[in-house]
Amino acid sequence: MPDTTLASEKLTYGEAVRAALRRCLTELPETLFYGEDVAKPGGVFGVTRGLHRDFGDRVFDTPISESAILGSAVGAAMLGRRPIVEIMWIDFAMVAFDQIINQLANVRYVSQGLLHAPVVIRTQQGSAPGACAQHSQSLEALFLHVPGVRVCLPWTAQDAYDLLVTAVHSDDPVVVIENRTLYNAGKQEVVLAGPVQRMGEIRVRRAGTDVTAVTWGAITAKVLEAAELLAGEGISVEVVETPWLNPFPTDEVAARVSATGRLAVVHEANVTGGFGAEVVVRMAEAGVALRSPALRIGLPDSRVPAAPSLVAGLMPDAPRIAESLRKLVHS
Amino acid sequence: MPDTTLASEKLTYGEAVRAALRRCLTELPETLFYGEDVAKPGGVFGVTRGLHRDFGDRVFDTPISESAILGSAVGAAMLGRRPIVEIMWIDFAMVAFDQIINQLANVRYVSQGLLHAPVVIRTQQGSAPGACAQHSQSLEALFLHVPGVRVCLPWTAQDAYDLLVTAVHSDDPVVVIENRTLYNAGKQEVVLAGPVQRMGEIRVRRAGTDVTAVTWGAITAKVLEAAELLAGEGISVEVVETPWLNPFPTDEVAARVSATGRLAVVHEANVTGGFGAEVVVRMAEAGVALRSPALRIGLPDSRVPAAPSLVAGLMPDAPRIAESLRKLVHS
Amino acid sequence: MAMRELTDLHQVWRMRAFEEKVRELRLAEEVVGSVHLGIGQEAIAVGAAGLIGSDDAVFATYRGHSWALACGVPPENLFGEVLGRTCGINGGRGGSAYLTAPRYRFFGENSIVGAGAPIAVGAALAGRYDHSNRVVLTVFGDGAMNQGAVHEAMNFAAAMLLPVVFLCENNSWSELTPISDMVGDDRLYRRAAAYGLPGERIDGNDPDVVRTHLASAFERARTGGGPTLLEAMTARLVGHYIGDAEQYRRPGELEEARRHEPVTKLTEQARRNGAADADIEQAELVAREEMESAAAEALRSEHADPATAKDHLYA
Amino acid sequence: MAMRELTDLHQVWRMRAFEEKVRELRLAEEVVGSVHLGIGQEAIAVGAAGLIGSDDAVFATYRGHSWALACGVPPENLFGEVLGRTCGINGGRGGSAYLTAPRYRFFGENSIVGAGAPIAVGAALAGRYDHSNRVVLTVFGDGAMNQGAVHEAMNFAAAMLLPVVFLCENNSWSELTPISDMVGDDRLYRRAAAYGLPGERIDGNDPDVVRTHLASAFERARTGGGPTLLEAMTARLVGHYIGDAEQYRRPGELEEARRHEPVTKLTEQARRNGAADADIEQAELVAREEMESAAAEALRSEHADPATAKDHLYA
Ligand SMILES: Cc1ncc(C[n+]2csc(CCOP(=O)(O)OP(=O)(O)O)c2C)c(N)n1
Ligand SMILES: Cc1ncc(C[n+]2csc(CCOP(=O)(O)OP(=O)(O)O)c2C)c(N)n1
Ligand SMILES: [Mg+2]
Ligand SMILES: [Mg+2]
Repeated sequence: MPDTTLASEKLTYGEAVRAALRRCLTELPETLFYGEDVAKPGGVFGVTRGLHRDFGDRVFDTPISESAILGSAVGAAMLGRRPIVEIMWIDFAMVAFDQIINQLANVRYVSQGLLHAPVVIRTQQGSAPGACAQHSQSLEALFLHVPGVRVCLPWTAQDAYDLLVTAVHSDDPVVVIENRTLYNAGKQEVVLAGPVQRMGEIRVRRAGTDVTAVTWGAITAKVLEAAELLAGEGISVEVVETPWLNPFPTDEVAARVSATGRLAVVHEANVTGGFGAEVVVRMAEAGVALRSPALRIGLPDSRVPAAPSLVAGLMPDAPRIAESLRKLVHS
Repeated sequence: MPDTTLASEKLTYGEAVRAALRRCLTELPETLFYGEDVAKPGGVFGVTRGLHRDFGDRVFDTPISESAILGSAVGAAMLGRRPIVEIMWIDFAMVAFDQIINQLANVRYVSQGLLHAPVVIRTQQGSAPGACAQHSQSLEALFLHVPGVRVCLPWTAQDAYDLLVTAVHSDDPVVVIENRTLYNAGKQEVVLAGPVQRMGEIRVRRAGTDVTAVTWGAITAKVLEAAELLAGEGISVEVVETPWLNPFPTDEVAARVSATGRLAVVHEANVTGGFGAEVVVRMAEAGVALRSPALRIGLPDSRVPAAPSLVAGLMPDAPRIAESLRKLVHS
Repeated sequence: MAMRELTDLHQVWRMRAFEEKVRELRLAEEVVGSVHLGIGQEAIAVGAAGLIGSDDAVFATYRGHSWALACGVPPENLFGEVLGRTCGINGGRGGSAYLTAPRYRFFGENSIVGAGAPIAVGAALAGRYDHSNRVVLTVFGDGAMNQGAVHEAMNFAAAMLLPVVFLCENNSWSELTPISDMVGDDRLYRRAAAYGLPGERIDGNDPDVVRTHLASAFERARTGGGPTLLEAMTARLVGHYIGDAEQYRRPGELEEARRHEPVTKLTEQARRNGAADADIEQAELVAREEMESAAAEALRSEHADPATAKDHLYA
Repeated sequence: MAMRELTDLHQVWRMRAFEEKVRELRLAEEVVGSVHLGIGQEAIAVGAAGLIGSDDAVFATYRGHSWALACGVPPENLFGEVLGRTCGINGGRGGSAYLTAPRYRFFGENSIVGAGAPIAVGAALAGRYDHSNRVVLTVFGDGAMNQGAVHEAMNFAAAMLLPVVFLCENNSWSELTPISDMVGDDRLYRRAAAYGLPGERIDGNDPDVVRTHLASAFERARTGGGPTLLEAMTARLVGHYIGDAEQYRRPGELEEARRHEPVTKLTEQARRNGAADADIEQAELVAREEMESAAAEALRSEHADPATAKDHLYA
């Protein structure tokens, strides 16, 4: 809930990210921000413009060397810095995944807490029209199987701001997965100076009584569209966005799902091995009784083609999500 | 079912792997086998001894360059070879994960089947006494979220042989995840010249009526031990090993689980985001009715410490598995 | 009669006309998504084209339209791919940045910086066993030289003496960042010595210079001499992608680059060596006509059929 | 009076005695799992020890016991770690191959080949902002030079002129494979030039030679001159890990190596410069006694408590 006593500004999602970076660079002198093209050019999406000018050599450009970017962040964090690094596309993290899974995630644990690694990895993911198979994946599930690393996916401009601020203030490594289709998608009112929020809060984006749709990331918009479509038919869909997946707010989500008795998890990632499975199982483990088996909606286990017409054949859109929810409610 | 008309030999798991490599190198002239220390030294575990001597330059050692090993396998496969490459520890695949997720997995799809990439990645994983956090992970879930790549984990010597033979004959990329604690763990009767088997078969390792434990990899032994413990108490545990996880034999497993009405999935990997979640959800999606919520047993979302006493505090062992199954059956 | 210059000029124009048409289609939103043009860099692909034998293989980057054309991929199928049409060389699955045409020895683009180099090394490795005497050409940018995979590929090829030609198209920019800021020594060809390889920096705006040096590298590879690193100096006259505002350019940079770019250079050379104005004009006109009609043909093709989107994942 | 040689010899003996004791404990199955000894390579760590300032940082590999000792980590806590005891420097979480002791400037071993190099670069980067004038020493093997991460680390440090000393312990083997088969040119120090860095090959069996060359590299780093690559030639006199059958050794290789190993070398030097036999013997005896009692102390510590195994995952 935004605190209405605080000043707010109309910002795009991208501007909200920049505002969060600016705030963190200002209030935490140990922060650094670096990555490919982020400093002088201001980022390939223009998100980080002006930061190098204002924060000097605490904001800098790097070679195209993801292992060096991530590895140096681990090392700088061990020695007291609080590095925020950008990996331009989540797909590129795969060239240096070792530095996350074998290095970053172990620092605190292996040193018994003597060292910590407050690294924030800012990246973005997802499908966008015409992007190729190597620039289209939704890979949050890979990071969510790595104990020691927090993961969140902001969808609103407010969350783009809040989650990043929380991530940077955290003493744990956090992967913040943004979405490039949102950076310039219109301005929203964003409260800027609020207190650092705790991780793991849920966002009930729409109230509803027949089914709870749990979702995260850019696809939240399509779920809301689907809910709107179904409202016209008298089906009441509750839309719960969980921008934090680690920590995942199991209890809060379970309470919502229990109330409607039906669950659908919607993500852009592939279904098999996606975090949707985890959510479904956690609800069962939490003892949530469902009126019909939970539904998973996501990319149907495929690579992502470039042609928009082909992507349309794969990616869940509002009508398809609505259709699945309708079936679920009527089953 | 081993064909009893075929000759068999007493082999260790490691020897069975070697026999499979030998067979594939003999019957498929387009195979190559390479990796770090695999040729002249015969592998760090001695598994591949003699192959370089017998197959000459089709078996060779490489620099410590996992991106080059995996990438060159992709390229050699595109040009008609059938490379089998070893990644010494699954943890090391993380330094070059791009070559699997962004390259290997896309070859067939993006070329509309004009190209294919029959690469076999042989690797091994898991916890072993004293191994450090960077040499102890069970990472199958990461590969199982990558459409286009098959994944299996042999546990018996027979499967170490059969699965590898199947993998090499497949025109799809296959990741064969072995386990180093098994290589020298005693001899078993192995049928050697059988026909290439199809992927995805299940192994019912123990019949039972009260609960179906689905498992894979080296932990299967502990599940069987647990079943034995429980048998003494009158609890009848069915143990279904699924050495293939992609393709996963959903229907066959569902049939078994339906029969007992209870499901536990046991793996060495971390619970959150592990493939256990996928199995549980698939059973629900297949309409399997359970008498009590499914159980997941695995590493409780932790890094892996080196000290055996610490590992003992984390890793499911037979008594602990038995305890969980007992609770499940009595719940 | 300046035949060589005219032929090269025509080839450069084919690539440029192709890409200018792609840009037009992109701005008209017939093409969607990110498109990387190599306008200004065509001389490298033109210089290489004639050297690529029937068993050879080429691996390029997302900036690879010219390389696909150099390998002989029909322009209508390339347009089709960029447009996401059924006639696309990959039926729309690859798109501008990830196209593949193995039948034409073009083993594809790659949109992960540096990832193509080890794959190319594997193609060369395959040649050890199939008696093809294959040489593999792998092309990447200056920025890619800082990627671990490229290092591993060069060392691997050097250790095994594989027939690979590593060709670095140094356009001085990695996206929006100058290479000179991202290395300790920006003479990238000198890295060859680290691997015990021959390395050379050459003029990448002159197809004939490229041809001569690449020919030696191909010859060395073909005759068991192992890999070579060539650093072809060039300039991209356009943005990193279509839409790039290019605010990072240094004053006068583009003006200077245009004085040395392949069309300017070849036109002057042709003229100097006696080519007629009409022939010089033809070199461009024929290319533009070819590309206009190829594009038109591609636009007549259907959008890729969504019902096929799940095909070809597994054998 | 050969004081320098005697001190160095004693330090070498401390490391050797430590590792010989670890081997004994491993063979007695008090220690379990894979253990990598650096017996024969100690002169490098001994040469470095005195140069490491209080704000500096050292990053090693799984073969890092000597480096931990060089940084001043108490041997009983190292034994404890290798033994998985509560008194272990990481309470048993790291083990022999992944220990860390930041209080002693030892930022740890790393069991992923090459992965420590970029992390070390980050430690150097941190020094830009904390006014520490920190120099970071990162140590890795010959085989690690072929890993992408090491390449990226060197280039990154070179481009940013960071105070890192890259120290390659060339023992001529990568596990069971000779480095000379795995590269096109086995003079690894020559790779420095690729990044525009100074690079040198030195005798890694003589602590004083190591000291001299490392001192220059530290000085260069400390005064803004950026990184250096040093290739210290040495030999591991034991297997890659305890239990390695070493079938890959060339005939006579170990005999030859033993003639040049640090104990032999320093003993000769000390003798030549007038050290008394008794002092030479003391250098060893005192070291052995220290390590025996440290091991005994560690063995008295409890096995790490399973109930704590889940602690310290998150803040
Ligand atoms: C591993 C990886 N990191 C980052 C990117 C984003 N990216 C795409 S092109 C590019 C610049 C490449 O520069 P260069 O190698 O010089 O090639 P050029 O674009 O100039 O042809 C970058 C950083 C990527 N595609 N892959
Ligand atoms: C990325 C990665 N690949 C492979 C290994 C397995 N491995 C451990 S040590 C080693 C050899 C390293 O040789 P070198 O760098 O020369 O160091 P040395 O062991 O000789 O000290 C290998 C291949 C690993 N730990 N990490
Ligand atoms: Mg460039
Ligand atoms: Mg070595």
